[in-house]
Amino acid sequence: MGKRVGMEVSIAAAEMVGLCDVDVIAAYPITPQTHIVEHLSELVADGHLDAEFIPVESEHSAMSTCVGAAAAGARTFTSTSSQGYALMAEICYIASSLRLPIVMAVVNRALSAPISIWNDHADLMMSRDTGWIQTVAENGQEVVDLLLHAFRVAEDHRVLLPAIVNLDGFTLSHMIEPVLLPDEDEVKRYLPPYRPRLRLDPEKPMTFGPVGMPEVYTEVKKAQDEAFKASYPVIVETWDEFAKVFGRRYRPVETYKSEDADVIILTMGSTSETAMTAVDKMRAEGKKVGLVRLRLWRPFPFDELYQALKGAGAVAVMDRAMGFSGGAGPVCTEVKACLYDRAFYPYIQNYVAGLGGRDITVENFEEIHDKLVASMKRGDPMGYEIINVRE
Amino acid sequence: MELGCTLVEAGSASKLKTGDWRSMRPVTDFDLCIKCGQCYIFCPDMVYSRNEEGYYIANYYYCKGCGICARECPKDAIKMVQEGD
Amino acid sequence: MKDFNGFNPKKLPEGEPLSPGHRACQGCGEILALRQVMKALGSNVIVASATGCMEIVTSPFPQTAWRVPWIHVAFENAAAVISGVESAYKVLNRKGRIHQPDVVFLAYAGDGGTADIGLQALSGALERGHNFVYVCLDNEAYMNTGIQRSSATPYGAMTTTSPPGKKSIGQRTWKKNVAAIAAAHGIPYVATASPAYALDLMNKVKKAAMVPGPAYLHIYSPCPTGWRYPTDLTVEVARLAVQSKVFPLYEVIDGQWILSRKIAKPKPVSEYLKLQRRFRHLTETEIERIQARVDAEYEELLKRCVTPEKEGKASKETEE
Amino acid sequence: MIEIRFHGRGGQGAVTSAELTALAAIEQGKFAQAFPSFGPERRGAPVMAFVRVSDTQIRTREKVYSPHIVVVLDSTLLQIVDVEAGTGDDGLVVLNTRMSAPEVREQMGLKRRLALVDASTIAMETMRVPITNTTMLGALVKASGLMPIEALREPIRNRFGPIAEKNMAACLRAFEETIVED
Repeated sequence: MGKRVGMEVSIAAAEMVGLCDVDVIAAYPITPQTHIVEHLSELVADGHLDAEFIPVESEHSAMSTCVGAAAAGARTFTSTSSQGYALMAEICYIASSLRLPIVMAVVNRALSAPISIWNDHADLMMSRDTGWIQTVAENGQEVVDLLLHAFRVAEDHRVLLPAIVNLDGFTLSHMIEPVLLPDEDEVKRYLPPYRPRLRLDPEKPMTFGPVGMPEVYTEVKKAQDEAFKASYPVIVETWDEFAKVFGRRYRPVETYKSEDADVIILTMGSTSETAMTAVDKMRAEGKKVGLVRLRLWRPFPFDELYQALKGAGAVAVMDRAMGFSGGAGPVCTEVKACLYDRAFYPYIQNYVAGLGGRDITVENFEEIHDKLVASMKRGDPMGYEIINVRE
Repeated sequence: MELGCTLVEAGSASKLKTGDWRSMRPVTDFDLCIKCGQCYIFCPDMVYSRNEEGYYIANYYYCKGCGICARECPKDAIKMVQEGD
Repeated sequence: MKDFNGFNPKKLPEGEPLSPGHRACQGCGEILALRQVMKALGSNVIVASATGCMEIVTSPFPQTAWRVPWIHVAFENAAAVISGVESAYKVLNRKGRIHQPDVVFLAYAGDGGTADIGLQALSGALERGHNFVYVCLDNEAYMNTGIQRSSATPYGAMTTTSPPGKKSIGQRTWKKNVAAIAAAHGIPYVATASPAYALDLMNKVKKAAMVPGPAYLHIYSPCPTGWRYPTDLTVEVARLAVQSKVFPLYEVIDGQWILSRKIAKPKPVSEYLKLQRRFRHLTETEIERIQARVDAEYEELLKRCVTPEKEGKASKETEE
Repeated sequence: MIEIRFHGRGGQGAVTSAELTALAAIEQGKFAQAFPSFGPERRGAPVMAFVRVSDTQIRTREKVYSPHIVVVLDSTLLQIVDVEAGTGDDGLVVLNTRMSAPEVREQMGLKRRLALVDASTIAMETMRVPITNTTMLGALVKASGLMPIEALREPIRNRFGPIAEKNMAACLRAFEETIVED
């Protein structure tokens, strides 16, 4: 059995990556990701982890180096945030197209300008369609568990896709809290050694990343899309197996007191915990409100989300990034598309909150609830609204 | 299609005929040839190979007709001639 | 370098790790250089390619001209990709998961992928000391996208983004010296090479693969399409570049600069320029300016270099 | 759930104080969070750090707005920071000072219940450095009864290695010498 320890979440994340016996880590420092890679470099320096730690000169090279290492058959890891993520985005697409099971922790942070080192989901949304599996953590334990799961599912031969674990910058990454770290044997039981299906090997020469003429490009993308969709049941299956080994169960969509709720608040990330406290408070006041949280962001859990929302009369969707579509934010757009396809049309309002480190409080969730109810009564949908903003 | 559209057959381009890019064809006069191999080492298309007697023979399946071999031959043993002549 | 044995001109390796059937232009000097590089390296090698002509002409799905493992990721990151491959081999060998300790790692890019967009990744990989060979196949412009100027385009050259005109003489800047930049990293091996001096080139590739740590090769790669000369002149143009001191051949071994061949009776630069229509708009005055610059740079190089004992003999050169 | 706010200056170890408090509580089987104020503050600037301690799982990621206890590592901060901000009538301020409670009230205008200790002197005498973070933990534990004082020993040992004993000695001495108002 693992040990329950108080630990900074970033340190716990690095410890977990170390327990996964990663071979190559290539990383470039950026706040608030730094503690993860600093601790990994320490693990390597102290001989606790036999890996190549490559302190590259940019995030672009971090991902490029991971691609090279993964193609050569190594288990690889990197981590980044915000501007760094933007810089490496070009290569993120290529990593998934080449079907390389790289694992990355994205410590979510706002995008410039103005420069902000603080948390929101602008970076997460910028890279939502890169073809990576993406999960979102709400607390330190989930960061650790989801990282282990990320290696497992990414390297599954039915999947072979890169995977991201998103964790909120500072509010989660820099938090000291209790975490149950598994021991080595438990990790080994859950995560078999990485066996690449194809690799760069002079004994079996292959050409990775050829030119795709118009005659083949569509077919290549179709094959990638099919692989991406096929990862969904494997993600669920490996979570079920995780529950058997570790006793903690994860689902693509998590619910909290939502079964009989008239109003559902939908969140993603560490603010979900605050939302739960808010739901408890509002329930005590007799409001029939519940919470639905997105654990799996890519592939998007269309059916599970519909199942979780289908009893609701109204849904308040929280976005932590601007959509700049002129309309709703990215999470809300996705939720609406999901429900439209299933011919289910609850009253939906979008609330943008927590940009660039702006705190999201219990009170904010109460406000969201009340605004939604009032708007529904008036029958004048706003579409979307920014919460907790000075005029 | 292989994973990530990886190509698993090494050197499969060698099936591609690039000889039909050619309008001029190099022809070697083996009486003049001194087997120096300049045509071989300066050919961008790997056209020449050495036979048992040490002469360099052109493989027209690949030859694009650039004429480097004729230009570089120190004995002027290689002439470019019009295809079809 | 003490144990270095050069290639025997009478018995060059027969293998072609880069196969025929590739789609390079007629008379392509770049693929010629790459072919010579690969011949020298053999088959126990992994190659990372930048985006560019050599990538496009060797790998259109479903055919590949590569008989060795090869990966293309993007334009600017060949050095970073090979860093990952090399590191993976290092750690997997160490952990006993593979037993392939002697694989050579090669990254190549054109001048755009080296001198411009890829310079940062290259510098990072050189500085970190990965054990790899980096080859810049310099054809002095972005040929793959249609002959646009790069920082390696020589002064005065016409490209599609440095056109000569009433207010322009063509390229306004002097060629960036990436070999010197590479040498400034203090890596164990840097060299310039030319496919016109094939044996010299192959020997340098072999040395580059032999040294532990990073090695950088800057290879002159004439482009008949972009430089606008007849396809049969590729080797001639490459040779003239050396003989006119435009592209001197040298090595930097552990910080010591060594001239590969001293040009005692240099040909005038005009002879080199006049073969190529990319320079045909240049006036006498401009050509004189170029000549002066070439002379000065060569003098500068001579000052840095250990002089070879005899003209043309420094690297056991045989052809010419 | 108890919420605590630490005030210090960058470099004085307020963040470490918060961390050690949380780690000790977690060792005791409790739930805890510790986090800094995430600012771009550098050495010398006023900084804050926060702790939550609870017997049940903590489910909030809000900042701490209404601390039950405030710990002030450096009394010079009183002139520039409203250390009692957000505290309720039953709030407690643990202060590093040579002054007496009446003096503090008169000169600094503090209103909450006080726990006072001359941590600077203790730190200098025990560790030969004016760093009061571990010293103030002794005062915090004495004033709050949050945990047994011995609970800090292990986290301090892990954090400070060879100088852990001196830190623990300072912590224990502060625990003895802290004067808590009724």
